[in-house]
Amino acid sequence: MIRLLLNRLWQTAIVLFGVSVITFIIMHSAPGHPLQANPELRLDPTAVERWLELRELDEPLPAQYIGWLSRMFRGDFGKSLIYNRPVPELALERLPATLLLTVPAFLLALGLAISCGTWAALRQGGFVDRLLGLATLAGLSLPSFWLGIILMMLFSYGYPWLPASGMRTAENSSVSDILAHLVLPVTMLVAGSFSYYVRYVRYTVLAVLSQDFIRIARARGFTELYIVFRHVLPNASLPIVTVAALSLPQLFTGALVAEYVFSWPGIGRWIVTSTLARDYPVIMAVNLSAAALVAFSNFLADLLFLLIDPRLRFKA
Amino acid sequence: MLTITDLSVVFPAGNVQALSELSFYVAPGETVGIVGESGSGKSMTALAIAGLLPPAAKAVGEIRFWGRHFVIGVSSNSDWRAIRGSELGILFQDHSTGLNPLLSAGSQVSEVLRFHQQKSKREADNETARLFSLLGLIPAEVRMRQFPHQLSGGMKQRVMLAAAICCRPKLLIADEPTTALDVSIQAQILCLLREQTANAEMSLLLISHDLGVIAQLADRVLVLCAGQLVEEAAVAKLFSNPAHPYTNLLLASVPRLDLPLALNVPVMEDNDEPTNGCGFASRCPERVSKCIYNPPLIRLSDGRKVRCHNRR
Amino acid sequence: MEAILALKAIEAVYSSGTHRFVKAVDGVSIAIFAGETFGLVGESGSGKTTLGKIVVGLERPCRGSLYYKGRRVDPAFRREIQMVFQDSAAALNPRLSVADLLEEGLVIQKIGDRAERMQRVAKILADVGLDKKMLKRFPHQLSGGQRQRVALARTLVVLPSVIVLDEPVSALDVTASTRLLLLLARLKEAYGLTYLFISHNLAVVLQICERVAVMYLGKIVETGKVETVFKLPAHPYTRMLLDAHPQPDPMKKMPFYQLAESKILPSTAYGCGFHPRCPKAALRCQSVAPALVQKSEGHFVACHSAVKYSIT
Amino acid sequence: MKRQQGAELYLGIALILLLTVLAVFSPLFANYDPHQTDAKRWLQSPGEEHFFGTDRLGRDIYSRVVYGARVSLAVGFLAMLFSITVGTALGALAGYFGGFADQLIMRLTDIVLVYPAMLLALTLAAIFEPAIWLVVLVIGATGWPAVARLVRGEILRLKSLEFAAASRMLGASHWRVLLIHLLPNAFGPILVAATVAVPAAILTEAGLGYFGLGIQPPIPTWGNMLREAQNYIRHAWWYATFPGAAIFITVFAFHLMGEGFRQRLDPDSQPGRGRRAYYH
Repeated sequence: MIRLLLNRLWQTAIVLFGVSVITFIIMHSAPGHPLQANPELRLDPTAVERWLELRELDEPLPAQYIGWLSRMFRGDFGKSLIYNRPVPELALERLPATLLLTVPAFLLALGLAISCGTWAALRQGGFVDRLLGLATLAGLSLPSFWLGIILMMLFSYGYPWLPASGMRTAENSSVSDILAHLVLPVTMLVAGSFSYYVRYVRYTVLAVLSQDFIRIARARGFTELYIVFRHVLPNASLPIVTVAALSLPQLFTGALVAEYVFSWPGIGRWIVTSTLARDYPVIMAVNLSAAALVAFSNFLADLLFLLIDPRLRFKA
Repeated sequence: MLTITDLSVVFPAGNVQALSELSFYVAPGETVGIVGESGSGKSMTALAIAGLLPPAAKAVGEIRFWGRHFVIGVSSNSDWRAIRGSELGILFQDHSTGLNPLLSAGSQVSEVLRFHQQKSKREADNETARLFSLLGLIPAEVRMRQFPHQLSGGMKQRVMLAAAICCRPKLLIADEPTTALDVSIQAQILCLLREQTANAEMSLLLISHDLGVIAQLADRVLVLCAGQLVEEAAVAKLFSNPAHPYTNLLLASVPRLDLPLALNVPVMEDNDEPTNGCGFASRCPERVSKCIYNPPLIRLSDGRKVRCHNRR
Repeated sequence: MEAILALKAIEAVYSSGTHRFVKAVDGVSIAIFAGETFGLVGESGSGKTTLGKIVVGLERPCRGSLYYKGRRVDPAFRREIQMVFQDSAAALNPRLSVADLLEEGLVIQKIGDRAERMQRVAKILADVGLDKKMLKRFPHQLSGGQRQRVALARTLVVLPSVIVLDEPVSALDVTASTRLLLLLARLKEAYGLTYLFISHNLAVVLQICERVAVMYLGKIVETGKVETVFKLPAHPYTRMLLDAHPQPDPMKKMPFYQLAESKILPSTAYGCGFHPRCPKAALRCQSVAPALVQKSEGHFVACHSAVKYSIT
Repeated sequence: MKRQQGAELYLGIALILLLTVLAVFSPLFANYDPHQTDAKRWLQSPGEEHFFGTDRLGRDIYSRVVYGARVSLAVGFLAMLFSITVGTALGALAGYFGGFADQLIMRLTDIVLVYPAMLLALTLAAIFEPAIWLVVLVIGATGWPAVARLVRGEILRLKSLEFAAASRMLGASHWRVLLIHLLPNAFGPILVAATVAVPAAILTEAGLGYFGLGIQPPIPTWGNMLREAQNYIRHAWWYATFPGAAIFITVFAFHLMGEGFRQRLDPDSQPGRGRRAYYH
């Protein structure tokens, strides 16, 4: 088990190294002077100077890379060209809003998917199963930003029930006001990831159901409910945990789009606007930390796997 | 004790008649063997008795089990559930994948006891430990705590046996219980089955393609060919003096340690076209013209039953 | 007489999760003579399949050498030595027709033009007892016995002199198995073949082999003429295997089997690998591994108690 | 009730054919020049003259949607070709030869897979001048690792079956085994991956367009039409609805086809067919 863990840790380290190299290469392959490419940007001249200085163009590439990496390690992610403030500071300000949006969406999508997917698998070929099959296919086909726009047109403008954008109406608004703002972006996020999860849950549960020990559990006279909760779901949970962890990049992307469409004051919208404005320090820091976050959470999923599965726990 | 009447199983999708009008009984304490080649309908018989037929199968027939009456296709799943695991134990071949990999061996036996006999966890664990020792899973406390992947194939099959007989069923159905095991482990499992059926006064329905296994354990044998019962006889009579040419072929084909291989085994090409007549006719050395009609099952003077035009 | 194939002190190691290094094959020496059928028996984990794979070059030994027709050769694929696998469904590419499958060996070896190749394919197809109409079929359209014959024919097209048969009949029904065994005997004469026949079924080995080696945990524990080894087994393990074989005869019930399954030690441990399960185990069996010594003409055994018997 | 088997497949294929015809022969279907502006007729609601209404510059939305199919399908197919080719080649090499090549390729897929694909695409599109080949490259570059892993798994599974070994024994070279025995048997899953890769690429392209980083106006793409539309959603419902619906229908058609292929390949996982997963 320890060996497995170390092996995964080692792989994660390699991945992080690769991520840093790729990010660095992308940053350096930007043609010409990136700030000149955008004459529309009105920038603080000192920031431009600092940016050029940061690039250390006179040094050889490996030296530049090491310098850049060591600054990253020290927590110096550079300053935003637009706000002229350290990147982590800007990110932390926006983190709560993003978490408020993504965590409920993630839990809701996963919870709904597990219950619906299990139901569909148990009634394989039934009406619910077929309906869900078609609905999730449609859900996967919906461009999320378009869904957001349609939701906004319907429920904010067509029928003015819900606020169209932002997180709160006024500075000191109530909890219910924030909740009302949450409804549309969360719906948009859930629609996409639910379809993705539910198909996987159904597939996994079907795979477990076809295993011999389920047939044998039935031969031992257990009720269906008992079999589902004691034998099916624990075994299905292993792959579901993995896929939930692997879907984190999609969740990240979802947040980007949802926050942009609904002007949600979180990290995602900031990333998109920074990218559009070619705010390089922000773009690079965000790419690096997003990839690192995903790599780390994959590692955590492996850990969780080790805890659940005795086959791995008892390996020498 | 167990009576099966006119059991037929059809798979409409593939137009396959898996079983046709099979009738037999199992007396209390008796071991009945069912033998036949793959596709002869052996396993379907086991599944039908337990009400576990796949939904793609269309089946008719009646089953009487200790005064209970089941009509296949009519009786509901909860009717069967009343006997499965408690009065009717089932042991399958798949020892390698038959246990839940996430639960310890002991808990997979004790959960059966707790479910059917409402025992407390401690009572069930004690009973499981007793059963483990009895079946040679020793030291029982250690084996109970182990997970399936830590046990050998033979040990897993013994855990499965423990789970099947822990509620002292009146009938145990063993479907190819030793097929995937090494011969030394197979011998152990067969001895355990022999011992358990004798001590616990449990009937055994033993399904196997291996005539050796059948000869060792069965009191009475049913021979299935292409979904039909072609011969039924006490084990000694069947092996010493087979009545049906199919039984004869099976016996001549099985390699033995004490006799050379019968080089005159009739080697006939399989015919894969379905027939309405005798299912063995295409391979039968004694085939006559009327074999294109299905012969009836007749009772011979010595009590055995046979389905062949040439045995009148 | 010179051996067509000789193995000298072959060792093969594989690493597994539980034991870091297990010797799958531990110092095995075998000589197989031209035209004979040499049986290799043992239970799962005995290393018999690994040995077969080494012979054909599918696996590399970490020590030892291989002699073919008296010349030392590298362990690698060679046209003269072919293998037939147990699972015929996995051994045939499902996307190729029987004709393509049979022709492949000729195409690879660049033999003949298309017409010549098809002629040769047709002859071999007839030799293995398959109809010409099979040429157009795909593996999944064949029965298990037919598939196994196609697999056999596929090796025959390149005219090998040695064929390793790895459990060729264990997945087949008893009648199909008998037919394949008879076919193997016929082909041996017709093509001048030598077989290395790997099986766990002693009765099958008795029927078809002239000499046999019994393997236990990577070592040969007994070898000799089949009649000698099976009629007068000198090693307790061979004795046990023979006792455990369920005889298809209700009059010959197997003896009661010892239940306790001791932990099977890997062969890296000292002493005789079989001693934890051996009824005759003495103190020195735990510390000193017995060597394979001659007991009588051509009959070798690795057991302290058997050797003592022969010396006195 | 008996379900029509393969209905998804045929419906999907029919829709895709229709869309392809639409894209190839756009000028025949469009009744206006998609670039022709008309200041007097801006933001007209759908009617007899303009089926889908007009946009902020008075251009005909229907014609622009028809022309937009060109970009979407082209990017979808090209990006799919890129990721399938690269993914299959690398996955097959990794799975068949194992060892160092396998380690290298798998770590490379790990690295690409931890990047949120849309973020990477946004970054690359922001740094380089957006052009159609760049969009294809960016989407293909994020799509190949999933294919590589799939193919590697298939090759590993097939390699463990004995027919590869049997062929080696007959004297076949590694390339022969890989190309004649293994890859053709992996065809099914690769086909399914291909049908999934196209809609994924179309969605990403539309997303880039929506963020303003895809193919640039004035070339009409469904993505950049949605971007223009978003400031008018309060007043002109048709502006955003039709380009979005076009994306949805296209992507749905490919998903239907993929589902159809999957059902043929793996009937077990499909409703009401195959090996009984669950019975009483």
